[in-house]
Amino acid sequence: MRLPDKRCDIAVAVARIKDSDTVMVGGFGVPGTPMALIHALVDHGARDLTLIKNDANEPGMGIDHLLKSGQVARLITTHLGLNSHAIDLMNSGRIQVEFNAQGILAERIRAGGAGIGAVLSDIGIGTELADGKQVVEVDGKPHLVESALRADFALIHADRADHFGNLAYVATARNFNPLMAMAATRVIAEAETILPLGALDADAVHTPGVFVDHVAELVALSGEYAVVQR
Amino acid sequence: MRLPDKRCDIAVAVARIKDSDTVMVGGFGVPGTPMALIHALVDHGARDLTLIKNDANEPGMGIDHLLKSGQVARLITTHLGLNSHAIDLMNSGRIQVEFNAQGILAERIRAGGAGIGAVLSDIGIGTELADGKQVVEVDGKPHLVESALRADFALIHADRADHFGNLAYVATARNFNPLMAMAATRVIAEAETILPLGALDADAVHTPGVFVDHVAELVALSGEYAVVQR
Amino acid sequence: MSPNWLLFPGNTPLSNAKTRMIARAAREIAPGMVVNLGIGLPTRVVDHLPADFPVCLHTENGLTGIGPSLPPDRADRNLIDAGGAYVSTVPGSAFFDSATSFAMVRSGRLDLTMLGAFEVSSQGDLANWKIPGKFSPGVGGGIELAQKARRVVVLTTHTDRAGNPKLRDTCALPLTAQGCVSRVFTEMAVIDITPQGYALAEIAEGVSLAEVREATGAPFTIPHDTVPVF
Amino acid sequence: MSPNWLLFPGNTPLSNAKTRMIARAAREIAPGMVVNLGIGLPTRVVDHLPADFPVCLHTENGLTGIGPSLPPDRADRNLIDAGGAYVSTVPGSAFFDSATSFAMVRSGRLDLTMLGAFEVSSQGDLANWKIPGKFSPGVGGGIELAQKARRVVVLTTHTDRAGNPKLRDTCALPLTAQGCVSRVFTEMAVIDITPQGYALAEIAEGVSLAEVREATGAPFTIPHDTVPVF
Repeated sequence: MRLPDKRCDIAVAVARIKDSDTVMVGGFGVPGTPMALIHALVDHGARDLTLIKNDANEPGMGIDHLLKSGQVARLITTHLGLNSHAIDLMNSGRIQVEFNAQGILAERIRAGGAGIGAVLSDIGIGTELADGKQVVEVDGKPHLVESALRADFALIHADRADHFGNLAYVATARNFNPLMAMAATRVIAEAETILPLGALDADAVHTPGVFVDHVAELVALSGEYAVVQR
Repeated sequence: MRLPDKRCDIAVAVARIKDSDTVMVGGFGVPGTPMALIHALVDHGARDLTLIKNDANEPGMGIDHLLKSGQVARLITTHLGLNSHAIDLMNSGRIQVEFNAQGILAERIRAGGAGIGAVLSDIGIGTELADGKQVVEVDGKPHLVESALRADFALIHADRADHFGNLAYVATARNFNPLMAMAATRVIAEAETILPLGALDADAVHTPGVFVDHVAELVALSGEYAVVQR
Repeated sequence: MSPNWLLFPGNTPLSNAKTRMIARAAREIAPGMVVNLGIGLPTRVVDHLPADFPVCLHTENGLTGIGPSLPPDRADRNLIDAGGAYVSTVPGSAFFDSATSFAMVRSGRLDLTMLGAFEVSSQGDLANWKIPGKFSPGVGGGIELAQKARRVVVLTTHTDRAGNPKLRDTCALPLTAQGCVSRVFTEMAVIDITPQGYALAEIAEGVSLAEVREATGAPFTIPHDTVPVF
Repeated sequence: MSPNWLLFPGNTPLSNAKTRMIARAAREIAPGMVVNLGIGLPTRVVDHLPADFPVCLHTENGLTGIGPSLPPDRADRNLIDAGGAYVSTVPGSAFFDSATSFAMVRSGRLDLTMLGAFEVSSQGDLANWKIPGKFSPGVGGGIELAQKARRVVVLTTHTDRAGNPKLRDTCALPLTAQGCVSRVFTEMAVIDITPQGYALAEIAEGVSLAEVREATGAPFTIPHDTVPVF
């Protein structure tokens, strides 16, 4: 037995994304944001997308390219504070934004990846984030039903991958990537390095390849991956 | 700044366990079962315990020592198939046993460790495992409320630890250990090796030390940790 | 741990008929699949796959990429499968915790599972974890495998030790999961579960249709032309 | 990402009064604590801890053991804190995903968080994420920090830019969390939240009781004897 080879060209993998699909995008700020996959999605042109991402990056970076190109109808996120352009789009109604508490967004995505229908949480009770949510009592205390999130595609940035799609992340570039890599029908990972089978220590794999459909090696890192000069 | 040192003697750490406490014990079969901590708990003698463990090990091994010493009142588990002694205790009513689907036990423990009240799952619907459980609809489909599990103590076996309690596991000895290490008020980890701060790669830590209260180095590995001769 | 491991200890010599059944079941595995083989007869399916066959074997105690079983003198004390057998890895294996392991199962990343059975119904219900009053070691991971793998097939003797049919109209024993089984492999036949009930797909060499009818507890349809022989 | 980062950009020079307030707040951190410092003023608290102080700093984007901030030329592009500042590690640091990060928060492993505020109420309610019609970049991780850290203290200017009191009887702005704040540090005073409302604990050097009364939007009790000065 040998494990299947999932190496793939970025453009070919991204070409499967259709209009109106839901797409999860890894990253918290620059670290872990799959810049190359995002550019491939801009080139591909699928529209009316629902994006799920922690933040909207900064103007002119990351998913801001998809906002600029008008491909995004809806954004499920936690915080847009660094992207005034995204806030303008939201305030003028050109995109619909759903805010989640950050850890609850993480849990909803993880639940989707774990085949769980929802988690029950008391986060946000007594605030407007609880508005409209179903309430269930657990041990006599009210909890909100936080339903699982799944996507048609997840776009993931890894430091290292092997041919089977086992992934390893570095430092704070991990963030939402391992969660989203479990929660989509098709998971596309870009990796800074792709290694032969056996070169990733089985104990050090962060995302088992079973969750990953396609891996593509980045031939070069664009300036968008670099330290942001402020 | 430096990180606090959590090294501790096994007997001192285990001495905090009280009668009627709930204790999670890592391990799936021999791998990952904290044999030394279990022996310390037998020596300590706390009674009327509720144990949460995937399985009951085999006769004369692991938590079977606690069953034999009569310290266990209740066992929350998934499968006792390798321990005929545990099955006898259950069938004769000397211990109370609650069976969970294995992945649901894992999710309930993880929920406890994640500060989530419960997960909603469709596993077991249409079987006797659903009996008596609260049902909530998500997207029009019935789900069972699987409430979070927490414990007073978790007993963890790690391969390597550092002074702060960061833990790393090997091979299939990981199993329930990282989940239980999040889900108890006090977490005691035995480690085959304890390393100075900085010797565990920050990307390769499986359980962040923030979850761990005490770490103890095993001076020798007893025969119980060895390959089982069948 | 699968519910039937006590009934099918690992190393018994098999009859020719059982060997042929297992070899036939091995052809159920398509290239690229992620597969979980239940304890007992299903585990032996792997012996009938070509050496270079691209497949990923999953075991619920936390490993993808199971390699060959190892004798005690060459075993790694930390590396077992869910049945407690000492196994090895392949290039590209990954280890993970029990929550992640069942996340794979419940979120649909398992293409196929092969399980044992006490009883199967013509609606595809499966009973394989409990015989009230006789055998109730717990459900282990079987319920989630049966309910959530994309395809569930059963490997079993056609009748139990007393000669009673295991393929029945309805199950008398407590269910593991409802309507989950697609196909049953026995030493006598390959039988599909269809919306219209059982359908004979193939028959074992040297077995007559009358013998299969006699050993089956419910009617089945037969192919319009000749019945393929395996 | 904390909600107030736009209001408190990282590198502004501070007044003496603010520096004194931050130095005082640093004394709130006891040895061995796990602490999350919100973006802005709270981040600067770390500059007032002794070099060898035993503490673990947490940032919600996936790091325990935050080391000193780094200038762009020495920064690691993959290593930021939740405010986007380039930081470093210390010996014993661990990286983890966003679900694990908030698991720490929600399950009670965070001993202390220091947050900014738009408004605080005398019942300990906190509003710091939204000014309807003006500022609503999303709640980020603030809601879970405020609701679930074992102790929540606020660092803020005593009044807003228009001179209006931030310490009020009730909050007019949308809440981040109810009844979560234990203590408020301002450039004028340290004020506790008690079941009876605000209680002046300490007063800044050179500030009169009358000035604090004037700048505070609700009554507060004062110590029976002299008010300690910081």
